[in-house]
Amino acid sequence: MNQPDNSHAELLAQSVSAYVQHGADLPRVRALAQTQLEFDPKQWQELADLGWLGILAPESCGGLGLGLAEVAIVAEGLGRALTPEPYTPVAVLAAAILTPLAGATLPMAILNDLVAGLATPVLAAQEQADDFSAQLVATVATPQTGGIQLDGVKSFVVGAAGASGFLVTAHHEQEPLLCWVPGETQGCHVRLIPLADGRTAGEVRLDHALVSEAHILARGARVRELLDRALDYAQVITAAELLGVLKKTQEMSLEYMKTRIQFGKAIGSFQVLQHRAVDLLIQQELAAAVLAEVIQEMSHTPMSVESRAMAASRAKARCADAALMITRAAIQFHGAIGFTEDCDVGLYVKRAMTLAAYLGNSRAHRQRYARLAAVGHQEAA
Amino acid sequence: MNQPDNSHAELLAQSVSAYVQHGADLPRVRALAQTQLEFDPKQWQELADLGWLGILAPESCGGLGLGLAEVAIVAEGLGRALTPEPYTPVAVLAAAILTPLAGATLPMAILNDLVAGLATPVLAAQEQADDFSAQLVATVATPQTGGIQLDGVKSFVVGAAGASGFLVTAHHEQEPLLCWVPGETQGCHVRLIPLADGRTAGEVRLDHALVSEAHILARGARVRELLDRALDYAQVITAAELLGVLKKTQEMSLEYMKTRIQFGKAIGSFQVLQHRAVDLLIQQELAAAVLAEVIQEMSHTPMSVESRAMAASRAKARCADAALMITRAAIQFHGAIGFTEDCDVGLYVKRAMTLAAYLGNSRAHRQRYARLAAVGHQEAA
Amino acid sequence: MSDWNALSDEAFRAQAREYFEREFPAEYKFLARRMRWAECRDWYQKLSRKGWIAPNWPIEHGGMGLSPTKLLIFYEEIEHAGVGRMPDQGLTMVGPTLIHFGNAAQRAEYLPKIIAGEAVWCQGYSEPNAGSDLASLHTEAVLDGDDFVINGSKIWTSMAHDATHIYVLARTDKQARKRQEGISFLLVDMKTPGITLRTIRNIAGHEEFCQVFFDNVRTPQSNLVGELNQGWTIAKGLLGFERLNIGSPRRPLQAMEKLEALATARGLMADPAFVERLTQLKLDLADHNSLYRRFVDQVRRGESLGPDVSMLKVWSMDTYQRLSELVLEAAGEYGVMTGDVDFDGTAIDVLAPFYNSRPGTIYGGSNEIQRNILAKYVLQLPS
Amino acid sequence: MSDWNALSDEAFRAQAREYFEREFPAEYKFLARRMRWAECRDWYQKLSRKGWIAPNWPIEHGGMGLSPTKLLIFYEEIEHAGVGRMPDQGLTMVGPTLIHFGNAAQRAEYLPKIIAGEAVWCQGYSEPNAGSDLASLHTEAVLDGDDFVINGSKIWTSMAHDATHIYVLARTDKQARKRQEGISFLLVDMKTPGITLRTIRNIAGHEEFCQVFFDNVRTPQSNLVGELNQGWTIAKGLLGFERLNIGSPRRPLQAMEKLEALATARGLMADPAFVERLTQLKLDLADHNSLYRRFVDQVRRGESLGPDVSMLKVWSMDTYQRLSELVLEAAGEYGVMTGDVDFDGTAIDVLAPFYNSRPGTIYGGSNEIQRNILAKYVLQLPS
Repeated sequence: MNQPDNSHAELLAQSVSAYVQHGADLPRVRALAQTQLEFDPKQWQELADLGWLGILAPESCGGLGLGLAEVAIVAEGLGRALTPEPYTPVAVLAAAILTPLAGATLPMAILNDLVAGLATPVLAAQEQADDFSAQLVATVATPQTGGIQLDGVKSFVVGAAGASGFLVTAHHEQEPLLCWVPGETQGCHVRLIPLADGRTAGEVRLDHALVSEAHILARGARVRELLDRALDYAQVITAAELLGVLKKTQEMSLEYMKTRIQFGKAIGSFQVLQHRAVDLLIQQELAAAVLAEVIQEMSHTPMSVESRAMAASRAKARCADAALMITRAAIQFHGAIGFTEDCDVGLYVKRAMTLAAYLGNSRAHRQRYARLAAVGHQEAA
Repeated sequence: MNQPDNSHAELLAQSVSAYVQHGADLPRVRALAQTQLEFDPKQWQELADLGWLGILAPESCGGLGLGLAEVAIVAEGLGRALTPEPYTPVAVLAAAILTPLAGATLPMAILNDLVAGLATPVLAAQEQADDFSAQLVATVATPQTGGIQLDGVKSFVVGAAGASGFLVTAHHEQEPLLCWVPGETQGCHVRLIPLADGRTAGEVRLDHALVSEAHILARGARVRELLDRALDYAQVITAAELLGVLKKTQEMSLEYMKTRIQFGKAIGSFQVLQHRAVDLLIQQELAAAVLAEVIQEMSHTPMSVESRAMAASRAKARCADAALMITRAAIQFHGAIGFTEDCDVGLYVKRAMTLAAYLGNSRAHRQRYARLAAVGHQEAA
Repeated sequence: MSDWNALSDEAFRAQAREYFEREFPAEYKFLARRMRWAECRDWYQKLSRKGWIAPNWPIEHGGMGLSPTKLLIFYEEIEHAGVGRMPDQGLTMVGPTLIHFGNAAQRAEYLPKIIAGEAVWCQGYSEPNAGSDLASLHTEAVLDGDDFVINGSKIWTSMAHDATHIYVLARTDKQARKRQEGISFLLVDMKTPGITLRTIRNIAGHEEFCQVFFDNVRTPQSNLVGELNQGWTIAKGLLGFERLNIGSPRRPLQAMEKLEALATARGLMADPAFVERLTQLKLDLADHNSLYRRFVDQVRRGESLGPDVSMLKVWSMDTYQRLSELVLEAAGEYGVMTGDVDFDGTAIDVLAPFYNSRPGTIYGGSNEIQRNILAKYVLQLPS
Repeated sequence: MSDWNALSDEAFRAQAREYFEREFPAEYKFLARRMRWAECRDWYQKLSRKGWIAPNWPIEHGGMGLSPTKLLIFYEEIEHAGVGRMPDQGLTMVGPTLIHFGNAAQRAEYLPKIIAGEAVWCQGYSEPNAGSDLASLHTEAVLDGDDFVINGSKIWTSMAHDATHIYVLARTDKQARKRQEGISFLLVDMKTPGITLRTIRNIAGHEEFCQVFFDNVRTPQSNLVGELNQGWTIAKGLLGFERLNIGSPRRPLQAMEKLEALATARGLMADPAFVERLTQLKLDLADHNSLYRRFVDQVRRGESLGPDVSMLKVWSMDTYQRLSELVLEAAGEYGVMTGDVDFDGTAIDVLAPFYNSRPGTIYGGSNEIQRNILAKYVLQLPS
């Protein structure tokens, strides 16, 4: 990972700000339940053209070879804009898995396409609810004439709706494998389950899905390493998206409180609402501070796998809780209007919910943190 | 248990109200740390003269033979008055154990003396922290020439400072025994541990303590039955004491909020403090409603041992939590003055703490409730 | 009509359980939204025929006259069986109001129709931009011959699109000294010419609310409840019923049913950390029952409800929201899936309690307003 | 003087841990109350000789000039070793104020004495009945020749009975248009004739506070900090330091040390319900650290603190109280025993964090006042 380059960060911040101001995503999101267009190829191409898909990918694949700090700027903006496209699943989670493999032909080709907006690989590893580290792998890989046959069911695959293919984990005998399964592979069936925010999670069923031997991207302990690192990254960047969601929502609430008159006064002058807004401000600032620090640590400090996971959990837990608190309070601040479909607040509430649950909710992350802290404690003692 | 007699209740309420108004206990409580006079024989005699020690005891022992509803009236008043004497340990816990035994000579004699204020028997059953049901009995009873020898250590004996003797649980071989151990028995050593509110809990060490065979008050399964019932009663009446403490504290806070001026306004006009006071009012009213209902149920409905314990836990948990919340908030409402030794608020804070911990804190009671609810659930399924 | 109160609690509970489980249509059990009238009319009328449609009304007006304890059992069994929420403004609001404030003719005309399910009522209180500031209303009614002529609009009117009647607060004296004066309480047939509706979708995408427009809508003078210009008194009395109704443990109970089903299906009952939080909520709900009984008893003794009933509403809706949030947390990744989610054979709509519990802290006077009321009128704190 | 920032975090932590554990007197470890000056003078001066007495001061004034991360490590190790709280007004308040607002003569006179432990400072801000309304002060100072003559009284002055000096806000212009104007910031030697003290016992029975009476107390004009009548500006700047100081994670850390020791001794680390709550608090504290670093960094870059620093104080003291309450709950029946309780060889005063955490939401501007400030100046909400 490169040192942070402030000029990159500034340029990114500017283009992100312009994108957010444009505000084109909100009407799309409101219509999602009707249109099911959570993945709009035109929109995705715009993200690619802005260079945002390639922030993590190496320059050899057309990427920028930058780090978490830069990708977080984009994610926070997309959170604000409520962009429904699977930025984190593709441009962070998949990209972070593929980047260390980019010396090989196939991963490099996928990454190249990813950066250009032509491929949208999505990780399909999890098999059981709330197993966000995807430890459990019942999916079986069986060598066959012509390649490897995959059988199993992957769940909670966010981004599946727009996926061009899947990064699938499987076991051959005791050995873990990571395989590339193009979406059109025979025996690869995707069922989309609607989520609160109008987007979907996929259930990917692999039924005698045959891919060539060359589609094995990694094997053995390397698979776990790749997954762990990429999942930590994706959790942190989801936290950044949540930060965008919560900041924007808090702004909407404050704006409303300053203009909405009740009993002859702006409701923002009522002390009880003021103090509630302050407590949410504190949550917002805690979330921002944790996220900044965690990104800083993960970018510049040599970290053990455990410390990195603890840092990621800390960021995800705080940002998720803060986002849920702030969006729920926003309904109350807005009163009846906040409970209508017409009000933007509801869109932010629902996005906060799906992002908070994605890759582990705050409770799950606190539990992971406690588990790892206890291990660290024992080792230190 | 008799039907509630409103005339009794009214008379009691009047005499309790007069006692509370008199307000003689507060200066005593403030001086406790210096005087160690948590058991003032003169004060105790006044309680006896008022007839309050004999509310549960049968008329045959000079008592009133009334029930929880009446004893709760007194306890709530003593909570308000902050009376340090061990009313619940003696006049409820010990009295409720002895009452069903009052057919026999010794228990009847003790009860007679208890009602008259001449004896202050206190249960010494618990051996381990937070085992408020006193399940665990390591104390051994060994038959000897001249009686029964007791060896063991009893802890958290609230009321030990003024106890004339102890109701001690012990095992002889597999059989549980309940024995009367007069305080002056050789080998019975009491160590007093100071508590937050200036009172003490006793550690009663029985070291070859010899009592006559006639001092065995009950044996076998009967011991558990007596204890369970009396402990449930004592928990409910402690809840009533807590209700007195919390109501009085809330009154002090409201009074202060109406008179204390800051920034040119009574602080009770600040909406944030108003809403906080309202949330505490709700806690107060929940506590009062639960307690009233639980007393009603325990007085008039045939209940299983489990339902009775669940009811007692419900009352104790809510009243304890409400009292802790209200007393802690009272410090904040009172500002710096609330944090001084001179302010009465501190006395109520500390009494709330010790009563909340006595016979199980709210967490312990919620756990018991959950355990019993789960058993009930399985049986129903 | 039986005296249900004479039954033992257990026998009454068993009867109710058996009846609701057997008779309530399976396709509507644990519905995520409020039932539409077309969906529940049969059920309403079946309950009516059994004499069970108005558990809280006095027996002489066709109710069950249940004691507080029996009423809670009745509610518990309704929620246990997953009986959906019907348009209930007639039962919870109009009926009690007419019994207390109406005249004999109004009672005779309207109460039987509510019991029979021939009239479905909705509430014309809130107005655009008024929020919790009810007394700021602008809708006006002018006496013209024997009729009041109403002009204006009401909003956040739940289920108005299913209603046959609406009760309206309207300004009948614009010269009144205080905003609360000069308001009257009127009953209006929804078929009256000049009434139009706009439905409003809620956050869950359901058509729950309406805006109701009044354009020279005529209602006979006989539909004035109480005295002219004294509507605020009735509205306040009615708010007591509303707060008692919203403050009942029914809605939290509903969420608790889901939470326990979910926890069992997901094996969470073996997780001590979850059980601790569940138990806290169970006690919050059990203690809520105790407090609710106290107020129901008060109504049953014929006493009117004071401002302290607001505390029930605050606690009920706060508890409901906390419960709904634990449902989502306990559901984990399933907690963001829309519609029924299958948990090893148990279908649970995990998002429904979350959405359904949101408006409760806003409508009927927001929880903030309720706390203001309690601070002022119960705690007598200065303003 | 070493450049501690050049060390690796681990090396710095190891040095600090080793030093505190070895050198801090065992009899004062985890003391339930604040240390009296007689008890801690030796320790103060030992730290001073090592160059460790002022971790947050710039190196040029005798401080350690620690980076935010190093400063947090330093605090963590102080709390880990149970180092008691010394009279620290000189280090946390007077020093930074003189560095920012004092003149060269004042810096030269007072800073070295603070570093050396020759001057012990206390704060003369609050006045009887003023509470959080600091600007309502009545103490006045009148210029008479080269001296100010001070009359009035200050209250809630922590550890004044151990102080050699006091800094005082006094009214120097009674004609000023606004209450905040006409106030000056004065330094006063406690030995000056006319100063008398009354100690006030706190809820835990300790003599922590004093009331300080000023009866024609003279202090030379050279002890005026900043301009005449401009004391409010300095006081506000000082409040920033105070909020940063009270907002540091030191006090919650102290409670966390106890909580973890207690939990370990009582076997609670095997109870998932307890661990869940502990973990929430651990993250609240860890995240507090992150936020604190941001503000310390700001000071270190030479930027002044804005009103947003109030959020640190609010969060810090709320977290501290929540921690202290979990300590009591976790202690169960032991949670009401006074003094050190023996948990299988580990002595813990379980009540100390509870008492010690109470005033933090009251002093230095109550948490309610801090929230008012944040609402007005940071969120810019209308009043």
